[in-house]
Amino acid sequence: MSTQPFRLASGGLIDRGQQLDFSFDGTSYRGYAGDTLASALLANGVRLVGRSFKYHRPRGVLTAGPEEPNALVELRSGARREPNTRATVVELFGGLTAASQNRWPSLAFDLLSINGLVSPALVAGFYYKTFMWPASFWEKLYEPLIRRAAGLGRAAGAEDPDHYEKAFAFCDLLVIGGGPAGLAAALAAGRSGARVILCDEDFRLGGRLLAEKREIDGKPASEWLAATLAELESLPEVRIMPRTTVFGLYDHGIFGAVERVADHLPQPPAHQPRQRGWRIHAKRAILASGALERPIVFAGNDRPGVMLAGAVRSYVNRHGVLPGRETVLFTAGDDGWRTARDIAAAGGKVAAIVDSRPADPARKALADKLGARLFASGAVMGARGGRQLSGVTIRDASGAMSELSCDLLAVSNGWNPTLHLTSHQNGKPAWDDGLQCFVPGTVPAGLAVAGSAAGRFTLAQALEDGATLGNEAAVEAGLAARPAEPTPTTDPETNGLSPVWRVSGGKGKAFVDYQNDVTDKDVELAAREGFRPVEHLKRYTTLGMATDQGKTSNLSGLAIMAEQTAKTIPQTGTTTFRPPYTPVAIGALAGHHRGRGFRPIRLAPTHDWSKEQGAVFVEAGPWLRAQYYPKPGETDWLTTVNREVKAVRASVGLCDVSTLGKIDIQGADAAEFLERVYINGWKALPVGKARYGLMLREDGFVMDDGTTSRLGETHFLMTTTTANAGKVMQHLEFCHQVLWPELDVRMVSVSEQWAQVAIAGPKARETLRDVIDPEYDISNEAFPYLAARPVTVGGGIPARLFRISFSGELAYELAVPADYGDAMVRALMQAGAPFGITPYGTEALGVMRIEKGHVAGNELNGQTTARDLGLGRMMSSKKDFVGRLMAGRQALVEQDRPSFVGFKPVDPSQRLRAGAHFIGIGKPGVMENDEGYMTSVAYSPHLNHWMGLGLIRGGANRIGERVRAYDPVRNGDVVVEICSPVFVDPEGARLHG
Amino acid sequence: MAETATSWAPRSAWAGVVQAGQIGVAGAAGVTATLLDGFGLATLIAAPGGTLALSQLVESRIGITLPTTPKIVPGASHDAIWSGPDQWLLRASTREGFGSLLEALSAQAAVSDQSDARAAMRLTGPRVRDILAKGVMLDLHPSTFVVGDTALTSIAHIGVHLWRLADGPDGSVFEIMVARSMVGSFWSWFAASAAEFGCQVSIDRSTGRG
Amino acid sequence: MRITCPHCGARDAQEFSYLGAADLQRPEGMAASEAAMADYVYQRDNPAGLHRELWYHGAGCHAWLVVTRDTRNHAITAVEPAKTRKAGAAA
Amino acid sequence: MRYSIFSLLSQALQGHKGWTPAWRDPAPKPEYDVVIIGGGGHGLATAHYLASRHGISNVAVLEKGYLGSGNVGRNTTIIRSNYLLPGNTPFYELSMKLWEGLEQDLNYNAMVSQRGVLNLYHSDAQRDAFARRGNAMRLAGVDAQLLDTEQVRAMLPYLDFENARFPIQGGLLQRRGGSARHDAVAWGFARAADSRGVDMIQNCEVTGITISGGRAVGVETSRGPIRAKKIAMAVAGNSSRVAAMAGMRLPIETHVLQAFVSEGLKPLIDCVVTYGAGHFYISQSDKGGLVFGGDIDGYNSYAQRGNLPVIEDVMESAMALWPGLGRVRMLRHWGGVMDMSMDGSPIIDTTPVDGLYLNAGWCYGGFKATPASGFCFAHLIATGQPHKVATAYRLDRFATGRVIDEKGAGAQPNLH
Repeated sequence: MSTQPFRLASGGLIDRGQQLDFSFDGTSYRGYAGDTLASALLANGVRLVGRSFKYHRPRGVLTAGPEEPNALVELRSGARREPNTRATVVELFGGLTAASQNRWPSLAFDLLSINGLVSPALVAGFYYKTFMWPASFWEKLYEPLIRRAAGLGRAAGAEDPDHYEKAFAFCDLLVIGGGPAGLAAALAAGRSGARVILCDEDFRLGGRLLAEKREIDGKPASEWLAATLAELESLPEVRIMPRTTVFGLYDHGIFGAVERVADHLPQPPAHQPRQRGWRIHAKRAILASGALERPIVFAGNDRPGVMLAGAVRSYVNRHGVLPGRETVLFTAGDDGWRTARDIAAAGGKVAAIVDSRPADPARKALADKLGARLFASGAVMGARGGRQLSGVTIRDASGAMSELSCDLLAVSNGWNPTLHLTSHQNGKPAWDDGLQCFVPGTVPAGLAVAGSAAGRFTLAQALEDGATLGNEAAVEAGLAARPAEPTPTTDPETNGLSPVWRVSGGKGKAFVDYQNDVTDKDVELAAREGFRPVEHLKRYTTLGMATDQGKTSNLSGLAIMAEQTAKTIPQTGTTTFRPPYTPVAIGALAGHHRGRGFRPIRLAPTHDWSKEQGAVFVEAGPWLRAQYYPKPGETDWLTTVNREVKAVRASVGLCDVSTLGKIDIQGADAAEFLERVYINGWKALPVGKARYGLMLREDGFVMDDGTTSRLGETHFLMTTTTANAGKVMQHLEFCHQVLWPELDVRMVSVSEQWAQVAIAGPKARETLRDVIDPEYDISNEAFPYLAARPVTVGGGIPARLFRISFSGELAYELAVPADYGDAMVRALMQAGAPFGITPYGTEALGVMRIEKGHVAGNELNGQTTARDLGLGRMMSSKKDFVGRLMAGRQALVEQDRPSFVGFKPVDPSQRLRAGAHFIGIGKPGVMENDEGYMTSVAYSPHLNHWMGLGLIRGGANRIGERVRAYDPVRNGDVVVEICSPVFVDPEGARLHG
Repeated sequence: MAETATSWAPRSAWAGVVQAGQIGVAGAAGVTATLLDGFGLATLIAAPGGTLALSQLVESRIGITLPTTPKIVPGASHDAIWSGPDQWLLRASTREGFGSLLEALSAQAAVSDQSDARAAMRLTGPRVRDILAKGVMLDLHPSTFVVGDTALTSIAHIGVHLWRLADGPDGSVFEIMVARSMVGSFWSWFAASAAEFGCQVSIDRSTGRG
Repeated sequence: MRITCPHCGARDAQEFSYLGAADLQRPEGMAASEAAMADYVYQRDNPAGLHRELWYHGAGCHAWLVVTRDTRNHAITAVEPAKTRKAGAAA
Repeated sequence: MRYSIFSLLSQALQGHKGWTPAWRDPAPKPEYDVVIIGGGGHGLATAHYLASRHGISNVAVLEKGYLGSGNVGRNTTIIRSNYLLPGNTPFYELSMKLWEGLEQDLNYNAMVSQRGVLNLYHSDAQRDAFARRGNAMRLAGVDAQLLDTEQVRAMLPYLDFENARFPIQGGLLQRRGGSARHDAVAWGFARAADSRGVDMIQNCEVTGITISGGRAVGVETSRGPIRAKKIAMAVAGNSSRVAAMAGMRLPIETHVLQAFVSEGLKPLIDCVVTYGAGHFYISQSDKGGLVFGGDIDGYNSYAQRGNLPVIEDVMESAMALWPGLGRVRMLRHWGGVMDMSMDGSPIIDTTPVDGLYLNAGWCYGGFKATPASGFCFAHLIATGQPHKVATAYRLDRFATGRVIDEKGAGAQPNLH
């Protein structure tokens, strides 16, 4: 175990008493509670942590936050492996394992670093210009090579063992960011009694206060921080959410956030999710997300050991790590000097300070005090070193070059406001010439920006903005205004800055976008080739398209493009950001909805009974329905289904039909309403009778079918297909509320209230006789075909009996309140036992409906008209109905539209398949010869051969003709004869039996 | 006759889905779930312009006023629960509790029996809102969703009807009704969501009003 | 998005289904022409700006609503029940 | 300069100083033979084919932003010709053939990658519907294979075959389908058209269409008026707005479709997969990002951004299809605005205004159509007659009932 050679003896917000062992690339290290993986690696002197995307250059830690482009690792292992994880935001835990990525065979020796040698050819967009010859080589050779080299980390692939949740929150004020501005805002609003949610992506609140040595009200800022947090925690309506990233801003004040519930643990505790995806609904929001520090583009600026100056302060002050023995500071402003000061205060050595600005006596004095050489008007021309920084070349004001050795180069070039969320609704940031950065431009309604995120970079401004905006938000949310309180005072700070976008003339590559290996030369090339609009620049060079979304690179790229085109930065473009602010795990946004829980499952009241019977179930829209009921010894589904069908046609069977949609329709105009939504007539339907109905969409195509029964003068019960129940309900509500609100029609779904079972077969009546209470006469005379009346069962339980048939047999549907569904099916089984009653599933149901030529889902596919289906004569010519006019359009009434008929194989041993197309015998299988297609097929145990339904040009006029059922995707080509779609009992004798 | 051999016993929507006991973490339960069974339920829809007449009829029969906003109005034997414009659910504490009431109300309303169409449960306990927040897309803060409020909404892609009753000894009390066919999926969401706080589950078969 | 249902209050747009333009008038009755019906069924103004449109509160009260929304930025300025709506500007 | 490995290497030796702009940046001339409104994929392709196939190069492409700023740079890059209906299949197959020769035609590598497009099915009925489609493709000379569960498992072992709400029963595979680098398509067409003299005019917004005597004679733009003998609209997403300048209403609604990309990953998935039980599709780019998407948000929108319900729906589908994606991070999401037509199919036609041509209604399938759309639109503009594979894309089909409704969803754009 190493000794953490770069750890300071004291200081920082780590717990030296709590040692945490972890491993990186198989080597064990030790860190402390409060470390990030990056700080722990740095403490252990690990500099090289990754390889770059294209050139496989060695890379180290650049930042201390979410903007990190280099230090990406594969965290954890096996099914929990998380690729591309930024070491700078990983909270260290005991047992953590991490591995470097995009290298082979090892991080230190990476064979693909030879890409660096051929790099002159690998400029931006090189692939667009080559790999074109010979044409066949692209897919076989070039592209596979490119793909293999692409990508960074490896995804686990295997099922994620952890679970995720969603959650919804509501508040008066959402504060995004728990730094000084956010804390002040939350406190101000919270004191007013506002409901406040304060989110911070870090595991510890405080923002930059954790990384800086600052004073508030004359005391160390840590005291203000502790007091503020304590007060916030005492306010019942304030909710503090650390480890929570607000990643996106959506319409109407809805924010997306991800809470990392258990990422700081080896694995989630029992019953806890790994992460929780939040939708936060906020009346007001304050963006207090701070700012991100900017690098400088110079040769070798990617060497491990080149680090942003603010990040260095984070490691020194927060983590107690001094990331180098010998530091050079390259700064374009005052902010960088704080790094030199803090390093010196921690006992580190600052060898030199290179300040891009002209000489200044005060700075000279300070450099002397720190014991550092000062290069005023200086620049770092290049950084050397292989796997870690060994020295820099510095140009002084006179243009003379000096070589200095160092192992840490801290770079300071000012900060960019973290304004990402302000651009999520297409808002464009505005350039602030004084601050030399983009600041929020158009900001979405309800959002205010505080502190550094607004370009107000001093601590005093952050505290002031927070308090002011927090108060305003509380008032806007309807709470009483509170008297202003004095803003805390801070120690003085200066933020003089003269940014340096790049240093030209150095030797070697100067990186703009570290992660995507975009250099200043690539930006120049884009300018030369006309890819000058900022979006062209990004897309052509891939600048800003990596996992960091250009947080550290977009502005440098823009600035170099501006220089190339002799324009200003704002003339060149803006830097906008798409959501999410930082990458979000897919699992967190899916929550509970995966596997069987992807979508709700609907189960019929008879489901458990079917399960007892050994049913095989099938997904039918949202439902699981019994598909068939295999018996012991039945080895394939067809044997079972044949048995079920035969049993029904020979004796009696039963099948759950509870899944059909059932809509109770009442009101004085109920019959008139049905006239308008169905193509056929309803006013003359007597009470106690059912009728088959067909409804169209307004565009004239068939929407749905079903039977509707008249239960009373002003009371109907409509049934819909299982698949369309919701759609039909919505359609009926539309027709009523939008088209004809003047009608008295009142509808409610009663699908869930009734358990319904079909009892079919010659013995259906005898079976029912024992189940229906004896006072009800269900003889053929008293209860004829299409009768639909209330009855009772089990000695007074209300029920409804319908004599309708999908199978063509004597058949009924019996409905009872759903609580009695299970009892009903058991009673029917008992009553039918003498006849060998057989439960049947959707397969047998399908066979029998095909035998009878009834249309179902495969025919009602949204592309067929009533005429196509042979139901044109149902269309009343005496009334208007939905779809009437459009169904009459020229192309929909043409004679050669494929229409509905049956098909049987000429060789009865041959199998038919739905989806086959019809082609004339002897004609080639080309589109011009396509005459239609098979919609449904089944094997008929009654006929002992396969049969099909389908649509073919000429339809019923061609009965007796033979065509090919052509099915090349299944190697099928069967000669079939066109026949009537009614295969069994065409006279309907069984139905009326 | 065969009917004597068959019990015709009703089977609750919850049957086979949930068992009494503690789910999730052990120890003091963050929430208590009581599964409700045996209540009567019916949809009432007033005729155009007939809300007042229906309301008067309901009031004369069972002494409660039909709410015209999303509220539940509890009564001695029945509750009236708003379920859409000019539409209510009438809940009787027992399945037999409607007696001739529905028949009488059909003079002024389209009445549809829904007694078997929904599964219902009552939730109370210190973490009840934390659990509901994992699925309910509504602000259930005590000051926003007050006693007597009701909402038709959805949880985890499942339509629900929920309301808040008078506070009990464990704090706020909510009831949730869900379509019978989806109770298994609903429970799957609920059990996963409640597990981190621990949930004591009991079943009340006697009455819908506990 | 949140849509404030006049019956139920503010709800997530997820609870609603969308249909499209609200102010189209269905040509009613046997005298209506096929051309007028085709226009009703197919032709749309599709404005970039304020749009009166139909939403169905399927997961709530089942009301059809007329929502006035700006298609450029999704801002909603009015919601009313379709059943009792005032005639739209484009009607 | 011609692009090749030789020019690349030679430039590499000179520090790439010799490359010239991919296209000129001309000021608009007062008059052109053809003005194409819209510098997206379809407009640029139209310009290329007008110049290269019909010898019409006195053409301007007017683009209100930068070239390729619309949907050509916002889509999920899928190319395929797995269509069902006879009005569609030959058109998309022509497009596929043009993709297959695009690099040589344009001297630009748009990275066309025929790695296969697999549509999964989850029920017998869906299998039969896919068989119907696959057979229709084969009849039209398009490759199609119907796979069973085991064949899918062999290709994509990580999918959820064990515990799925909607079990995978198989899939319809078009091996010639795949993806292409979307921006490069726009750039390649632009560069090729430019090389034949077409003027690509950026930052030039059309604000009016000048009609004289029933004939379109020019456009008003933010860079002044431009006369034209023929004016062609290729502004999918904004077709209704531009058509309104000529007094037309269209059978189109504008909707937003979101798209997503993950962080870059080592190769994980080698084809394009669409999940039949949810609106979801996924592939992996040459850079390693998983590119995926789902359904449109479902409401009229010109805002180029969507909302969380659809985002979450897409992530749920991702996890349902492939539960190993839980820890993969979504890097970016964005939206594009779609011309959602009333039957889900496009329009390439003349209009009631003489000299004004319409290319619109691409729904969310415009990218794969880019070459054929340009090819057929150029043919229509040059000859006045629809190209033979695009005869079904008539504007009057809604009135006559000759709709091309692949999904059978009816006249409701957000269901297509």
